[in-house]
Amino acid sequence: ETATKHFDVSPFALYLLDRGPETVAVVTKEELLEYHRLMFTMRRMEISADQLYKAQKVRGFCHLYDGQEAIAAGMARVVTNEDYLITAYRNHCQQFIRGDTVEGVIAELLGRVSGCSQGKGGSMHLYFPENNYFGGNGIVGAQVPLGTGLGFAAKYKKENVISVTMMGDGAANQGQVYESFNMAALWKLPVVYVIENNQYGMGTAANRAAANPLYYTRGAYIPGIRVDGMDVLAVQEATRFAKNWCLQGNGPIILEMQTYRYHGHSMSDPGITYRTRDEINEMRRTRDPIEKVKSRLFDAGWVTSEELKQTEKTIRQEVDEAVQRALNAPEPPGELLWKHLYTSELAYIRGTAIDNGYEVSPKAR
Amino acid sequence: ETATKHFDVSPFALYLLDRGPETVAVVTKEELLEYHRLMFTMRRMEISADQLYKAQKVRGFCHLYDGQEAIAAGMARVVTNEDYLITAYRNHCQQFIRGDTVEGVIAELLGRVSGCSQGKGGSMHLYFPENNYFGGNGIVGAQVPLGTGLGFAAKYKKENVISVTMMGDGAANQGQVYESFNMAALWKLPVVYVIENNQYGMGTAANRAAANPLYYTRGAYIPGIRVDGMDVLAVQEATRFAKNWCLQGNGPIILEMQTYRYHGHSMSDPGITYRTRDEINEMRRTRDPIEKVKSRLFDAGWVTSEELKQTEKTIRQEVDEAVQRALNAPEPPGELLWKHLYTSELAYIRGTAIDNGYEVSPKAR
Amino acid sequence: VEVTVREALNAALDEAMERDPHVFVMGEEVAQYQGAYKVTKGLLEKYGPERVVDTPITEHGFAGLGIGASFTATKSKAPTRGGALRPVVEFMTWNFAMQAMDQIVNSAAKTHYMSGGRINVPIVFRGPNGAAAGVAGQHSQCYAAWYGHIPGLKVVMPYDAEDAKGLLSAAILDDNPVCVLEDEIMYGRSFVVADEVMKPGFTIPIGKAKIARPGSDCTVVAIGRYVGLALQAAEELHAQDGIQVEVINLRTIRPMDDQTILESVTRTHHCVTVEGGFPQSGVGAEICARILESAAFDYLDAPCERITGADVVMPYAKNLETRALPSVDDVKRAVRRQCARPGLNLGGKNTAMAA
Amino acid sequence: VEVTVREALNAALDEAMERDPHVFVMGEEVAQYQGAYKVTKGLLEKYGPERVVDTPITEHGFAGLGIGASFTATKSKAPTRGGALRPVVEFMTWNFAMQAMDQIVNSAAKTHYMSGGRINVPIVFRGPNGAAAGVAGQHSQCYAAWYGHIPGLKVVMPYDAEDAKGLLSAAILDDNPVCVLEDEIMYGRSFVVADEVMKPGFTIPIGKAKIARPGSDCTVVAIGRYVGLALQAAEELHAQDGIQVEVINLRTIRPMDDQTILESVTRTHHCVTVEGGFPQSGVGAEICARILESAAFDYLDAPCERITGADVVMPYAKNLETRALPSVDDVKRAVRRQCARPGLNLGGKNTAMAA
Ligand SMILES: Cc1ncc(C[n+]2csc(CCOP(=O)(O)OP(=O)(O)O)c2C)c(N)n1
Ligand SMILES: Cc1ncc(C[n+]2csc(CCOP(=O)(O)OP(=O)(O)O)c2C)c(N)n1
Ligand SMILES: [Mg+2]
Ligand SMILES: [Mg+2]
Repeated sequence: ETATKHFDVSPFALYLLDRGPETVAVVTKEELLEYHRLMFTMRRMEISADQLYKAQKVRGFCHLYDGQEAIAAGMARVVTNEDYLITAYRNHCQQFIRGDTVEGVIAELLGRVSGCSQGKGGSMHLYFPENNYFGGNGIVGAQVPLGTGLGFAAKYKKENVISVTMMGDGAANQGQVYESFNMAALWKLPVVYVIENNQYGMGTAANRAAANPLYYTRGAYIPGIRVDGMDVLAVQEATRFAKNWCLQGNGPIILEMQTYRYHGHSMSDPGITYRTRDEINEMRRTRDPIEKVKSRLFDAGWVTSEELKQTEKTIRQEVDEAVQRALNAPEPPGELLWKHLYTSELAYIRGTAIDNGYEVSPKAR
Repeated sequence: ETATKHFDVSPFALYLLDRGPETVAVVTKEELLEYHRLMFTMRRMEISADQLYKAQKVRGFCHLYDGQEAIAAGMARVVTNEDYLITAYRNHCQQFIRGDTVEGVIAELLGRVSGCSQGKGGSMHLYFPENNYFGGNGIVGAQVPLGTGLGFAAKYKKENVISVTMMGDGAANQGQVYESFNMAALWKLPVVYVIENNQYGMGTAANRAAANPLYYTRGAYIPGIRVDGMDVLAVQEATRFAKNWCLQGNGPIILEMQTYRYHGHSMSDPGITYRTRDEINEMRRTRDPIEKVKSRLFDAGWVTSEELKQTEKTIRQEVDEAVQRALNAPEPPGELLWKHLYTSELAYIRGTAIDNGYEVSPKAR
Repeated sequence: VEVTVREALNAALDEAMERDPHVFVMGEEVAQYQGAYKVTKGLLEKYGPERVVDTPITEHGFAGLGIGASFTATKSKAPTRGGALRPVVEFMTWNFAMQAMDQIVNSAAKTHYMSGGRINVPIVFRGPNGAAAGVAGQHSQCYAAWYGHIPGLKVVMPYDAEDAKGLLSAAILDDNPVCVLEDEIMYGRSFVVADEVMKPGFTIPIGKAKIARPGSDCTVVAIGRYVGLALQAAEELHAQDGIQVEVINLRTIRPMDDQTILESVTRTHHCVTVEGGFPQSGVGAEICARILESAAFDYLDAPCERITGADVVMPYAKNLETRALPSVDDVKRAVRRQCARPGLNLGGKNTAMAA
Repeated sequence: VEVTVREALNAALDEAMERDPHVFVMGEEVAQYQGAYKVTKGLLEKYGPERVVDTPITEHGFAGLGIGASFTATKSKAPTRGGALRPVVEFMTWNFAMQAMDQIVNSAAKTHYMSGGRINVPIVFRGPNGAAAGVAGQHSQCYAAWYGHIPGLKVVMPYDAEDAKGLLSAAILDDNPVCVLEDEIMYGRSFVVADEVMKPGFTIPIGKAKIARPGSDCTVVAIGRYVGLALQAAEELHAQDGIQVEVINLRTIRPMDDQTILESVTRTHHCVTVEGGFPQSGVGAEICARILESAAFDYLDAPCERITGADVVMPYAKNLETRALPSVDDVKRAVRRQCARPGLNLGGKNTAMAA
């Protein structure tokens, strides 16, 4: 039997709820170590993505999740692969947590055929439907009705699961979010709406875009909880509460995860014109989610700094190796251009000209 | 000097407001008589539209306002023609109150060139921009961002006016409404959102479509007032309060007008499959807005039943004559098909075939 | 048997819901009200409110919700999964689907491709399209060209009761997003159909056009209710001029069956297209371009012509509306021009050149 | 002088705001962030937050808000009215405007017509359109054909810095809704322009195409950044084959200057169109159809061809993306086919027939 310890988690704020999540988390050493391993892996993966982007090996947009890892990790303890999950374009870590490998994620970013979408989706479009993860969606807010539909399906099919539907603080202003809230509440759909409030939507501070920046109250008639999204145990407990809430047939609930993105919005954004370097540094120094797990491990006397250093070294190496494998993978073969347009093949697909399209069986045109 | 009387108005419910509108209206005989005249004219106009539709002289959709007249009338006492006004497709009476004639409205319904849109808009698309009335919009909810833009313009141009932006209970679920609320609150735009809760959006009872059917609270962070929309004096006082609220720079406010539509949704809807005849009759009997004005006039001893009968007879006749004039007006000339596509003419507009388009100066094609 | 288009659509829905418990219908007024145009009549009673779902007026939201529900078609490792949901989303008219455009195009049409084929999106969007009578600018648009433009979508456009039954049934069975562009004016029209059409299992293949009337002198390709117009014009041209018009009911806008068109044009040497939508970059434009880019071009004895909606916003007044929409006479004039054109129709000269 | 497309667009905005206090700019990140692609750089500082307005991420809402604000252009009896507001609404990319589609089409394009000319809608919608580099399916669509389909809208598509300055300036002055389809990949490109281009008052008429390169053997009609591709192909064809290509920069998608195209084709007897959007019912299809329906058809010595984006969702991987977009080589092959085609180009035979 493993020893457990009790940890106070960061306090919650409640909306339309009489009682909230547990404020003390009971955790084993192994669980805490696993959090560290997951979060540190994600951190390294994102840093690798950063480097690969700067080396011009990743194209287009690339939205990194470093700073926000505790959300993906803490939710994953409670939310299973049978529960539905959907998010926006800042999705590398969701893909990882849902069962893909670092190599699979990075390969997609590199546009390799071994990527999770065979190089056809890129950074914003990672999916792991086998484990009920539906991406990876590039249009701000669009994933919210989609996730509501996953919750609708869960209820329709009488599956005892929830839909976790994630969005940013910026996305939370989109009208389709309110249309979704209304239907979810009206039909009591088991949807946990997770608003990742990293305080900026691109360069716009939350309060410059939102008349009501208390995102956990945004459902108006839907209960909500404000959670310290930098504390993986707070995330865990809030998610546990929310999942139960939904499974008990209460309908939707909103979790506002207060967090911070270390990087700029996407790689083209240095991220320091609309906020100060001091602000970022202060966040890293005082609220880093990985450091928080580490200090808990130390405080509990469960590991030494040496041991963790060793773990981190191993993870670094593993991620580097995964990146290397991804880099060695081939580009998608040219004929993939013509695949996956529909679930079955068309006889002919037009190319850019009359002489370079795709024909199942060449015919006289 | 004219004598005034004090009338208790139907009580209000307030949201995010410490104090609300006056609960006693001070009104002159002339004012009350004018209300009667306006509302009775609207009623007769709508009944005429009904008849003309049944005689197959009005085409397409035709959404009648009878039952809801107190809203148009009561607002008009306070909202001037310098204030902006916009609504949806149930718009005949707004057009009338903003300065058009019964003939102008009916002629448009009949598709005559003397109609306010020269027969090009029809029942749903009446406009009187000279008096800052912008229609008459057929897409449910679309007028709400538009009206918010009118409020934006008022503020931008530092005009001391408001934008009255009307919508139905059904429309109030549209996402664009929440996008509008957010911008209006964020930028403190002088917009009075008027939600005409006639209890049904087509055949759907409000509570079947809305998780929160307390429409006056729908702004969440925007104050609101629930108003008896069948009491013209309550409408008047609420509107007065709301207009002042906006003009004092407080930003938007929501008025939920509780009302009832006597007719079906549009002419093809008998209106009795999703509600009972009893419900309609009960409304007509106990809450009719015109009857309410009449009984106040009687109670005050300001008119006799005979006098009002005479007025009503005259109005009936006036409306009938207006209808007759509208019926006598010609169809739009064929070349109007080609006008008003842009503010200046194109050299050529394609018709249905290569030989029947429009050319300013015929040329060889 | 004689059935209306409305009955045919209703039968297709009923049959699909009967067959597959994962088919559900959702939209404004589809349940209690029995459908704004009564296409879903009786379904609520038969299948209950879980499967016939009245939505708020939130096209963007419920279209997206439907798409999300259809994602679950994807094979999942999870043992709880009960198979694919197949939503049929009704838009009261397609005009209102502009509110949901992003979901239809970015979420429904593109996800299968972007996911490298990992996510299926078996959803049907349906409702009346194009101009009804006297409903003016905001309620009269034809979206055939717009949706037809989008790879990843399938787009069908039934004309008669047989089309309605067969194409909607095929759409519900299809594993891809399908837009079914119906026509309010056709809902009440009766057609005599073979018995099998109304029996379970009848489908019409998506992507196949139908020769609605064979003829040798001129091909007229029409979509939706304009097939009826083309057929009438064909009758009159036959009676009045002895011209034998071949009428093609395109049935599917995407993927478009250009082979049937091109073969027909190769035989008739003439082509006129008929649609109710705006001309610029319309369906007719595409057909013209495909003929130009194919071997059939060499068989043309006259340049093709388009009959389309006029290039204006739809006016309300009847006399204007009539002029803004294709007429039988428009088609007849175009066909006559085709067949009478001097210059090219000199006994298959071009034909000879291409041979 | 040498200016980038970005600078040209910025100058057009600056000039308009300087001239007319009723011009304002609104959109996501246009103010503090200086524009996602820096097109609005410096405007906030110069004109303040009332006139350079950062919006929440609510395209539907702020597009509609802009349209409503532009309604005030209408002459009003009210003495308080200070004249027309002329909003310039930036979409971070046009892909996101699908969220606002209903407002653009139903509210902006149709209101002037539906109101019998009583309401003006002087609004500009602008932003980058089409495929940037490596942004995949949801961020790469070209909307030229879609917006071009809609009567009531004007649609312009600048290619170079001169176009950018002149067309955006004209759009802001126009009393109608204008969609300006820019191209992210072109923002950083420099062009040498005449001095007057950068001076206040310079405009390019909406609805006029430009012959970017005269030639006698084949007309290539291109839009947006594909004008550059066409010009390069023309150079290479000249050098390699001695073929003289006439390149038309269409500049405006609606109203389309078919006269310039038809006149050119009448001279060159050949036509190739180039665009980055999906082929079906695209801009090229429309050009093909107009040629077919005009007297220019008789001058064709070969059937026109389209070069377009491939008929697939845009893939992410570079090698696939490259194949999904028009190339110089595509244009060259098409032009060579045009000029080499045996059969029709027998010394203007068709020309003779038409005469
Ligand atoms: C509809 C739409 N509008 C705009 C964009 C461009 N865009 C991409 S991400 C983003 C900011 C979103 O911020 P937030 O929701 O807070 O998420 P975060 O990036 O902070 O995770 C914007 C404006 C888009 N992709 N889709
Ligand atoms: C976007 C959109 N969806 C659907 C419709 C069809 N429709 C017209 S009116 C209406 C009901 C609106 O109800 P409500 O807002 O309560 O207004 P009321 O008719 O009661 O005045 C519907 C569904 C439409 N015109 N636009
Ligand atoms: Mg954010
Ligand atoms: Mg209502």
